[in-house]
Amino acid sequence: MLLKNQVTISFLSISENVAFARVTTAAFASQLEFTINDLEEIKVAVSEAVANAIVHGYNNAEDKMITIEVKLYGNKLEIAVIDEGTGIPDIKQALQPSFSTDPERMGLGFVFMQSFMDKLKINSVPGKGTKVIMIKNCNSSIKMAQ
Amino acid sequence: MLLKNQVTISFLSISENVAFARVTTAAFASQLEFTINDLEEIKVAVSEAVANAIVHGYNNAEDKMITIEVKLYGNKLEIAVIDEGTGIPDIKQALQPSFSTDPERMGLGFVFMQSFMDKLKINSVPGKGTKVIMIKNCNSSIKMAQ
Amino acid sequence: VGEIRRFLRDDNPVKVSRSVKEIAYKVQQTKERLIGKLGREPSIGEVAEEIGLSKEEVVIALEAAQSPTSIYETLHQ
Ligand SMILES: Nc1ncnc2c1ncn2[C@@H]1O[C@H](COP(=O)(O)OP(=O)(O)O)[C@@H](O)[C@H]1O
Ligand SMILES: Nc1ncnc2c1ncn2[C@@H]1O[C@H](COP(=O)(O)OP(=O)(O)O)[C@@H](O)[C@H]1O
Ligand SMILES: [Mg+2]
Ligand SMILES: [Mg+2]
Repeated sequence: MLLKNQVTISFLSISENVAFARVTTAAFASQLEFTINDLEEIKVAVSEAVANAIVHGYNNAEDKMITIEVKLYGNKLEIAVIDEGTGIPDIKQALQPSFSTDPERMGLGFVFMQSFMDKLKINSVPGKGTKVIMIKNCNSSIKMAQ
Repeated sequence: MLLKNQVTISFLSISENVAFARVTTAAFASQLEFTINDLEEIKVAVSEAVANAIVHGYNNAEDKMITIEVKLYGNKLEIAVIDEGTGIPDIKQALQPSFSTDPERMGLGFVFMQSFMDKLKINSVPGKGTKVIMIKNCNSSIKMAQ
Repeated sequence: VGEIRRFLRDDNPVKVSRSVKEIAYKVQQTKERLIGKLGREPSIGEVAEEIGLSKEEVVIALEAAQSPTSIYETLHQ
């Protein structure tokens, strides 16, 4: 499908930037015909992926970089959240509801990403980093009504 | 001065992205103690610089990239808007109020940037591109009032 | 330059800055009205057009007027 627009955002791995990343991605995604509710779901998914990069990928080190690539196709949004951190040794296990390597966390981040987006792909190499790709389709009922 | 936070945003040179660039930069800048009025001024300055990159730098070609680097220091915001377009042969002339190479434009973009920001620097190489750097200090009265 | 700054401060169409709370309230109202009219959820673009702001501006206002979205932040407040 034709790429209509794209943006790449790189920022420091500090927790203040979770909100920035979420709202920036939603602002860009608003160029497609998403509803407010869709955008809220996108924000949650991005927050979870960026929080994971900070907390798990970089173990809360504040001097690392996180990159988000957002691509808009005709009626499809693709978001990639990329870190160069620890990586995930067992992706299947990581995706399991309530699995977490941190006993104080709920292990629901990937569950949220999966339920709010239409597709979730994870590329990860231990010691190299993680790329989380999420795709959300644009509600076709709005398109058809126009 | 100590760099507190930074973001780099790269996007396609299409006019839809002017609003995105403006709002995103202001959202990031809001991590400093700017007033709403300051943020509105920052938005105007960024809009003008990005519009220039699209219209003058790239002659409205829609497949080029524009990069914005935003840096937050203790009480200072630095914004760089970068294109790899035509460049500006005579910067002094370009800065003149109401000078424009396009007879249909007002030639006030740089005037706006200069009046809304505390500092404006332009690096430009004809045939290579332009980097517009703008600095705005954070109104210390808010800091003191807190 | 000082004069221009003053002129623009007093009289700049770009700066009809409404507070984010005001915008967020307006967005909610407009959304409800459009649901009634269209029989479905409006897109962000339809809402933005109705209240005369850019889509991006509406997204930012909604974010600013809102409590945290992520469980991460909710847990780490
Ligand atoms: N970017 C990442 N880098 C390294 N490990 C990650 C990353 N994202 C997720 N993980 C691993 O996957 C697990 C599950 O993630 P998630 O579902 O978000 O739950 P939680 O963050 O609550 O642990 C994490 O506990 C962590 O071990
Ligand atoms: N990014 C750029 N690349 C090439 N030329 C530029 C760029 N920005 C500004 N210029 C030149 O400087 C002139 C003045 O810019 P400006 O003050 O914004 O006025 P206007 O955009 O109305 O022409 C432009 O007409 C153009 O010739
Ligand atoms: Mg998580
Ligand atoms: Mg201009």
